[in-house]
Amino acid sequence: MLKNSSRLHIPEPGCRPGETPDMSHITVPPAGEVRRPAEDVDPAEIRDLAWALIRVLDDGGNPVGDWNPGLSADALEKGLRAMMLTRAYDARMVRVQRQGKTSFYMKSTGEEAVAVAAALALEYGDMCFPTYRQQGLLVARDWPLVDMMNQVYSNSRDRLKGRQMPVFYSSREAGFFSISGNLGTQYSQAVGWAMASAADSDSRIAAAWIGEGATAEGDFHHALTFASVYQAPVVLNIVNNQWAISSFSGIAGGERTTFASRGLGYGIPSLRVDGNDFLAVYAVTRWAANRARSGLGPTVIELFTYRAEGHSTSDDPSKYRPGTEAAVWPLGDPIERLKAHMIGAGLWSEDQHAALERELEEVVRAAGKESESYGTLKEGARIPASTMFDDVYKEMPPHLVEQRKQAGL
Amino acid sequence: MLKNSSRLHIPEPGCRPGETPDMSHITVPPAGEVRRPAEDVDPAEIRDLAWALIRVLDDGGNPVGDWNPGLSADALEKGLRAMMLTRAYDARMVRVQRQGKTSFYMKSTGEEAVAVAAALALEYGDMCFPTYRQQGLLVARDWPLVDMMNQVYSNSRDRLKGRQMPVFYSSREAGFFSISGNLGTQYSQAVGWAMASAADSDSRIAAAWIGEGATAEGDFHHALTFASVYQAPVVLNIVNNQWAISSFSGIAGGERTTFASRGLGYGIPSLRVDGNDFLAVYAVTRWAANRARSGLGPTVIELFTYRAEGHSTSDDPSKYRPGTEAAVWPLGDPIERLKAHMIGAGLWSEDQHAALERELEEVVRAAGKESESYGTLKEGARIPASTMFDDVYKEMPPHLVEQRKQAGL
Amino acid sequence: MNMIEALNSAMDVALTRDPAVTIFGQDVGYFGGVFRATDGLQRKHGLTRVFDAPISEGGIVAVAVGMGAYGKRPVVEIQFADYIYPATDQLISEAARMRYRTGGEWWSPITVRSPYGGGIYGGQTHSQSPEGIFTHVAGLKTVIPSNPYDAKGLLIAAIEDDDPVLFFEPKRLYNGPFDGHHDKPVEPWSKHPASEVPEGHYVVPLGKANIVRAGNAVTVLAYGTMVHVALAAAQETGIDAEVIDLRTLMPLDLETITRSVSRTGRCVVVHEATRTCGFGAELAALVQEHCFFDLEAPIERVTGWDTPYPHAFEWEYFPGPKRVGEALRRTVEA
Amino acid sequence: MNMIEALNSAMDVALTRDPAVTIFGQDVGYFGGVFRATDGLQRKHGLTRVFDAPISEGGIVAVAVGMGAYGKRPVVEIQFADYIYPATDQLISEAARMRYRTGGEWWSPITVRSPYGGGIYGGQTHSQSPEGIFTHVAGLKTVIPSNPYDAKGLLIAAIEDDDPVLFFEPKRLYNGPFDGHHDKPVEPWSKHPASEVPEGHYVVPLGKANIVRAGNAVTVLAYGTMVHVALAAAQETGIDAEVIDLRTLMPLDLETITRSVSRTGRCVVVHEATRTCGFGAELAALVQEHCFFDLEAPIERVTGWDTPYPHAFEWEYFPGPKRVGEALRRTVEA
Ligand SMILES: Cc1ncc(C[n+]2csc(CCOP(=O)(O)OP(=O)(O)O)c2C)c(N)n1
Ligand SMILES: Cc1ncc(C[n+]2csc(CCOP(=O)(O)OP(=O)(O)O)c2C)c(N)n1
Ligand SMILES: [Mg+2]
Ligand SMILES: [Mg+2]
Repeated sequence: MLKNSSRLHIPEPGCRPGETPDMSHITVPPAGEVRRPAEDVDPAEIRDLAWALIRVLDDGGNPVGDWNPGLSADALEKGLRAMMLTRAYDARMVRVQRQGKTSFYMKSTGEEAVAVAAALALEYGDMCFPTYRQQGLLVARDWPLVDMMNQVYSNSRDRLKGRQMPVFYSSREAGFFSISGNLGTQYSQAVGWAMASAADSDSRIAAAWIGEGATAEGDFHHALTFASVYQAPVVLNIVNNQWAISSFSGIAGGERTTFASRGLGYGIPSLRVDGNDFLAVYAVTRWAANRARSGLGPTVIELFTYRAEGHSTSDDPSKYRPGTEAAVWPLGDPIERLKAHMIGAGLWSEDQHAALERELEEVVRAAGKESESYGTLKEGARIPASTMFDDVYKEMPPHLVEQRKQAGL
Repeated sequence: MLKNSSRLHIPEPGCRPGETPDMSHITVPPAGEVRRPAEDVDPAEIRDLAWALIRVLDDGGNPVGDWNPGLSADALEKGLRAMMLTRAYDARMVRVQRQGKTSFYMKSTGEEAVAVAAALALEYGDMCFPTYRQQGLLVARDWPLVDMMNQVYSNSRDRLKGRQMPVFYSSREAGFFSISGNLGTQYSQAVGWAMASAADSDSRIAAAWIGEGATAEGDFHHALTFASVYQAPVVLNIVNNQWAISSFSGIAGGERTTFASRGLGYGIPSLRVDGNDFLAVYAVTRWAANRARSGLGPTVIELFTYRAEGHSTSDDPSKYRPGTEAAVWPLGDPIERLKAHMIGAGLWSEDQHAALERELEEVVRAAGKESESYGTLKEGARIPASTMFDDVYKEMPPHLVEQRKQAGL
Repeated sequence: MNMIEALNSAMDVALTRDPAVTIFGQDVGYFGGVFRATDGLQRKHGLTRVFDAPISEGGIVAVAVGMGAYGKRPVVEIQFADYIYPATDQLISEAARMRYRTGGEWWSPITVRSPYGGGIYGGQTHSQSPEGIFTHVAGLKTVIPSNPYDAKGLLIAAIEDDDPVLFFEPKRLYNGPFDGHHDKPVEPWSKHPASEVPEGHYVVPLGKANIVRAGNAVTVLAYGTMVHVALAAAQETGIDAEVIDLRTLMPLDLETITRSVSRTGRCVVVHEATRTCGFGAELAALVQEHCFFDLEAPIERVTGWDTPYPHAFEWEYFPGPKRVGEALRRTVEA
Repeated sequence: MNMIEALNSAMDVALTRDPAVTIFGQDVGYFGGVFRATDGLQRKHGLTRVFDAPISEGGIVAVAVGMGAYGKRPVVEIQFADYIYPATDQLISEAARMRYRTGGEWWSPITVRSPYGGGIYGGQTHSQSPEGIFTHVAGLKTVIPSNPYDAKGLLIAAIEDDDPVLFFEPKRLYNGPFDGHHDKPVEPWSKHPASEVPEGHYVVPLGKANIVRAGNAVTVLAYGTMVHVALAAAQETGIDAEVIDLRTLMPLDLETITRSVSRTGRCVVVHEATRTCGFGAELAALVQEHCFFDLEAPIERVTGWDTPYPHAFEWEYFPGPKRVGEALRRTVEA
């Protein structure tokens, strides 16, 4: 008999706590290198882009190449502001969680461009199916921070009536679909929404986000299959921040190919982009959205980024990766990079930046104060507990009327 | 607002009943054209093979090109015999189903090479995770027809104790894993089996089959993900016979790319092969098996073939496709093609062929007579009904002892 | 109309009245479904209203949830109830809780049709009755018709309902009111009064049971095929049973049930699903909770055994009129 | 040992004794699991015995089934029971029926561990108790421990069992015997006798209940966290309840249950899962079937409400000692 020289391969990250962080396996191609195909290109002609890395901002902060979206000063400032506001908001919410004012929180630090640039590249009516790490969409769409905080606190003004864990926002008005605790489920739902939109020849498209870890769920495959078969107008984003709680991206299949390449097997055009490059994310999203809107179907976009902090307030990343890993991550910080670009272009200054930082901190503080006046998880006002029997069905069936009585509520 | 010029795209096959069948969209590249890479090739170097079509037998029945496995006369005759026996077996079982001797049957007509060539290319100890349409594996592994028939009849010698629908065989001894009614589930199980084998440095590998229609199930994605991550020694076959009951392959995503290309997004080497070319299927399976056995992990193989008959005895394909479609299918019949090759090579003759046909019909008839003597679904001997409470658990728990009593069995 | 025709008519009516209604599932388009329930609907209503779906139950339900969020009213077919499990997560974690988790901002007005139950030599993967799994899930409704008239009216009600509804169709009833006597020729629906089905729109409201036989000796709770089995058992034993066709399992018409059992003092619960933790457990628990002091005998459950559904022994597995009759006798004599 | 340590020790023992034991799941490898149940096991037993898995519950269980067919004894972790649904098909259609459908030729000796239940502000997706879905499925076993000693002995028994076992771990008990008084400081396990856990191998056999408090006035059937809640309720009401810790839901120790209820004549069933079609329905149905003529009061169920588990109102949702105590009082006074 032949000898099986195979061993079970268990992927392991390059370094663990106590070791010197090393990201030398990541090759960073120069900005501007990747061609920008026509929006109506045949997907078969751009398969190579699934293994490329679309970048606009070079190391000096200059925008280079075909993908430069040529944004106005206003648009750039709007993007910078939304990213900074998201970061300030995250910082405060972690602080209040540590103070025991709510049960849980999740930051998007280092990944703000992923959500904010996409929000600005999409139309306001386009429907977003995010994960818990795209709060930047709400911020960029100018959704009131107070409303977001009310949800985090499960307080008396929480539109979700205290039912969802913090950060599981929902805003129909802002086109931000309800966050599910179950990873991946929103991805295929987005395709259904897009199919419905296409059936009505509606101008709105859908966009969905999934973490690289969660791409392993069946929903991911269902989404790509249905999107391909029915040519649904949807932008399918994969946020590869390289970590899924304690598991590095190799556990999701990242050792052998890019996540963008997953799309090729469905005949879907697939792009890979520097997720910390605001301009690149904007440009790529716009390209995909234009395709979708003009009837050319779905696009897969891998956003290569790095989860700069812990998975959530329940997580301690120093247990599984070197604390200084972030420092060697080669694609930098999206806020710093956009700031450098704007300063370089003469549109911004360190002073303006510092002032904006102060202003936003104040905005967040004021919102926090207001929201806390409506209650926090364990103190102050809250929604009547009897509401917990509402909305299970459109009309309350007899057994729930009875149970509400039994509960004395 | 931008106008969405997208419409919901609903794939439709080229022709429907009453229309002239047309397969002109299928391009058949010449045999021998596709290079045979070294078995230890880097998957990234052979991505193009996912869109190629590996063929060995040319129109004249001559084996050409790198992929010619150079099989011995014995091996060729064994393959021919197993394919013919499978076809004769199928024919009889449909007849007995029509006679009411069992409830259901599924043929593999026109696809015999898919199973038979693979069985001969694998080692006997390799573990197969088939669908209901790879009965050829059992036949090629010389598993007794009588045992298979006993299962189809749910008779007194049915090792599965009358529990499974016909054709849901299981043979641990022959390395043929239990057929599930639930499509796709075996695909990811095969990867688990292969992972276990790799963990033990066992020389045996796994092979799995799935229909192109069932690739849409989540299990398909799970299989490819786990196979890629842990580099499991498994051959992942996709049998693209172009139909899933009444749905053509476009409903599974076949309009935009090949099914083989699904593997690329996981970094798995992916080959596309003429599924009706016995030599090509053999060669490709062998290539993949060698890779797996030598520790190079999984391979995806799309076997391009055509379901020449109805889905099952419950199906009437004339309701959804032209009855004469099979006639225009360009890749012919696997038995006819191997026969032509053997005759051309001076290894076989029309007379030998006719004699073998008669012999195999007799073999099947004799097996049928024997099996029917052990009972058929509604007549003759059967296993005691009381056994239906066995094997739910290893030991019968009290509530089942009680229920068996209640059943009076 | 037989049951298939009634279901087809329900979908035809729904498609005609509401442009939001969208039907998809495996083989439901051009072919019209493996049981032909959607026959002709694609031709009549167009490709984008009625179409084939990939073999991906999880994807089908997810897409329905997404379409529902957009404003469509999707009606999907799971080809056999045995194949609903890949969609479990989308049903339980998503459709069922969408309204709740969004404070009413979104909901899932979807209907999931699926042929269910045994009796066609389908073995363990074409015979199951998984309703008890889904009746445990807050936010889902479950409907099971027993005849063509109800099938149409309930299906229209289910489609028009803004909550997710599982609509299980007893496939053994598609062609006739099968009463469990598998060795007798099947009577066609045409001889049954419930085959008189209006062509147009009507609803049978969800949540209302139907007393299909009034009686005083014992109350039989049944649904789907078992309604006919229970009627046969009552007739054959001569026991004056009150047979209640539940029609909707969730929400349940508890009032009709307790009113009857309080009067008869005896109760037999019948279903084809496996016994342990089946819907019959809930019925027995509820009846003893509400009618304890009226009960004169233990509530018996006549059900499928706690085994997979065996191909060759389906009539030993199926809770036919003989077993139901014996339970009736034991219960009235206790 | 606390419960986590006991579970860790069980897996350590199993890995040491049987080379076929293989553990995988999300974050269980280097990190040792989000609840740290597998802490240190990868370091001790090696990468190929204890490793991280992709976020694919369906894939995890499928791979376990395949490994089981090969001859391994896989123990997999589903990070929260709320995330078990993507694995439903592989559990119900595959693992549960493998032995049956192959006539005993193959089987699935797999253990699926999963933290379950509420009380940690986990909202609707980190608080569920889905046991009632799986106890309906013939071929699956379901085990739920209530203390460290049992947790270790039952987990070893589950791993050594040749049938598929769902092993739900009440996560609120990981660090102490929580009795539902969420506003009081949690007592650590160290003060509880069941924290005396032997280092080595022992089993607590599956299918055997445990009478944790003998009594005469009423029988309380409980498992997991609810055992401690029931004990608190008995103590606080002063009602002489017999509290039975079921430990294994399937197979069920019906004999211990009926012996007790026949004697007390009264029964209260407690669980945290939603009520309708929960495991309590089966218990109530069985008890009235077997003890009807001894029963002096209706069997009450104290359970989670039939709603999703709400983040901010989990203590209104949780069936705490007050609600259990009231049910005890109603039942003994009926
Ligand atoms: C179905 C399901 N399985 C497991 C979990 C637990 N879980 C929550 S977040 C997470 C990691 C997700 O990683 P990734 O998808 O990469 O997203 P990221 O957190 O990096 O943004 C896991 C395993 C879950 N929420 N849902
Ligand atoms: C999970 C599941 N969904 C649906 C079915 C019903 N079904 C049985 S065979 C079949 C078509 C399968 O087509 P394909 O995978 O292409 O295999 P082929 O029959 O062509 O060999 C369908 C839909 C099933 N058995 N299991
Ligand atoms: Mg991630
Ligand atoms: Mg097919």
